[in-house]
Amino acid sequence: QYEEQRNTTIRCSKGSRCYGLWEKTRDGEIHLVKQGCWTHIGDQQECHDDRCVVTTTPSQIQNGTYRFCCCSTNMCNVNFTEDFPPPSPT
Amino acid sequence: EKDASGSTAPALPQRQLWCYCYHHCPEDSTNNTCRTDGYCFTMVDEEEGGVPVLTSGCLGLVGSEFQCRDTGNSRLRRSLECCTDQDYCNKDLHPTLPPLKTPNYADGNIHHM
Amino acid sequence: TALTRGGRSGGGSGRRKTRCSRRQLHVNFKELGWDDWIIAPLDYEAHHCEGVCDFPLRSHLEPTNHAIIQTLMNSMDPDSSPPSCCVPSKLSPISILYIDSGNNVVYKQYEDMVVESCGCR
Amino acid sequence: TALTRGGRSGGGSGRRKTRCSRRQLHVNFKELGWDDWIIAPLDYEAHHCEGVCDFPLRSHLEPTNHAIIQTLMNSMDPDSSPPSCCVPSKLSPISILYIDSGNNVVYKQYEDMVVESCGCR
Repeated sequence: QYEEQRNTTIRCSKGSRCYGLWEKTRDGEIHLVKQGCWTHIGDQQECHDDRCVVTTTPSQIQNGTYRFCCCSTNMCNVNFTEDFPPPSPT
Repeated sequence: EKDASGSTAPALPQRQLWCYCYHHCPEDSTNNTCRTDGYCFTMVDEEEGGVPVLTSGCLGLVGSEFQCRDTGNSRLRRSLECCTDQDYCNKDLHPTLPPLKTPNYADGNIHHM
Repeated sequence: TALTRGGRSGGGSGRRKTRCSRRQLHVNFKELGWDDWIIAPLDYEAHHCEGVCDFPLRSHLEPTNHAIIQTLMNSMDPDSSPPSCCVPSKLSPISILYIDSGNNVVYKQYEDMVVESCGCR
Repeated sequence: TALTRGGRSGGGSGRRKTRCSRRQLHVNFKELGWDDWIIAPLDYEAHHCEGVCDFPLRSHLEPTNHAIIQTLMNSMDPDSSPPSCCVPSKLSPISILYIDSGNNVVYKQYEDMVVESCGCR
């Protein structure tokens, strides 16, 4: 698998996946934070997809603005889509 | 050659050997078989309640001199036999439990009131 | 008495003795209270090793000579030493994205985080 | 309640919890019934590892990341997994002279026969 980092690509080792981390501000602006190879662990569900889909509710860091996903096809971490449950009302 | 526990030093097998295994087979084993660089074994041993249980499987080459010889002084009665001459050779091993050890009165340290 | 095959649960204590094997251990970093520094993953399957290491130690448990000697000694005299212990024999890494003390986002591969296989040592 | 220093035996169960450490295990090949094939040595000190692996796992126990995570999970929920286990982390060989099946006298170095240090895994 390849993945893109500031228009560069690297080859991930066998069994690894691609990942991406973005920051999505309140007004919807999206900034790329990090991309690269993700050491794949057997049953981590979201890494099997061929698209980079954010499926888990973001952690509370940075007021929940981070978006993380990982995926299993070449260059799949160029961008992301969201599919996670809305935060429960507090 | 078949090795009863306690007598001969096992010869050095080179290839991977297939064995039958009953109970506690490796997670990835299929049809009650396993594979080893060492020996197949069959063992009969006595559970706490005195019920004899038959188990069999694979022993690695490392430590096979010790495991195949076992010790005749284990607390619970058991008999283990190893083999390596052909795949599934432990199918033809039929160990029997050693006789019960009668307490030795001859050593004189039992005092009769 | 009739010979039972392998089941080990027949008669006697009746409690089936589970032998050394890999079991589940789901680690949730949120429950550990670490979601204030770990961005991803927020949970993972670490597995763990549990169960009896009794004689004879099978080949897939990759026992050392010492583990075999200790197991034999324990079967002769349980007070001399405990049986050998069921522990990870092969581990693998996971990747973690976290915030460091300087508030930077860091990608790191943490070694030995997931049990791949168990053995008696 | 008064703060006690390190002894761990103060109050509560009162039983001093001995931590993971190297203990004695004297192996006598004659008692094992092996003096019919082993010429020398007829006994040796193998040591063994025993004791509790509790939080925090000290550096001399060289814990893996998995052992640390498992210890934390156990302290959070003892049913989730057992604590990590005290096992040999470094072993050394001994030499043995024995009679082989062809009745030859053989000298062999057996690896991993003596515990040099213990760790939590």
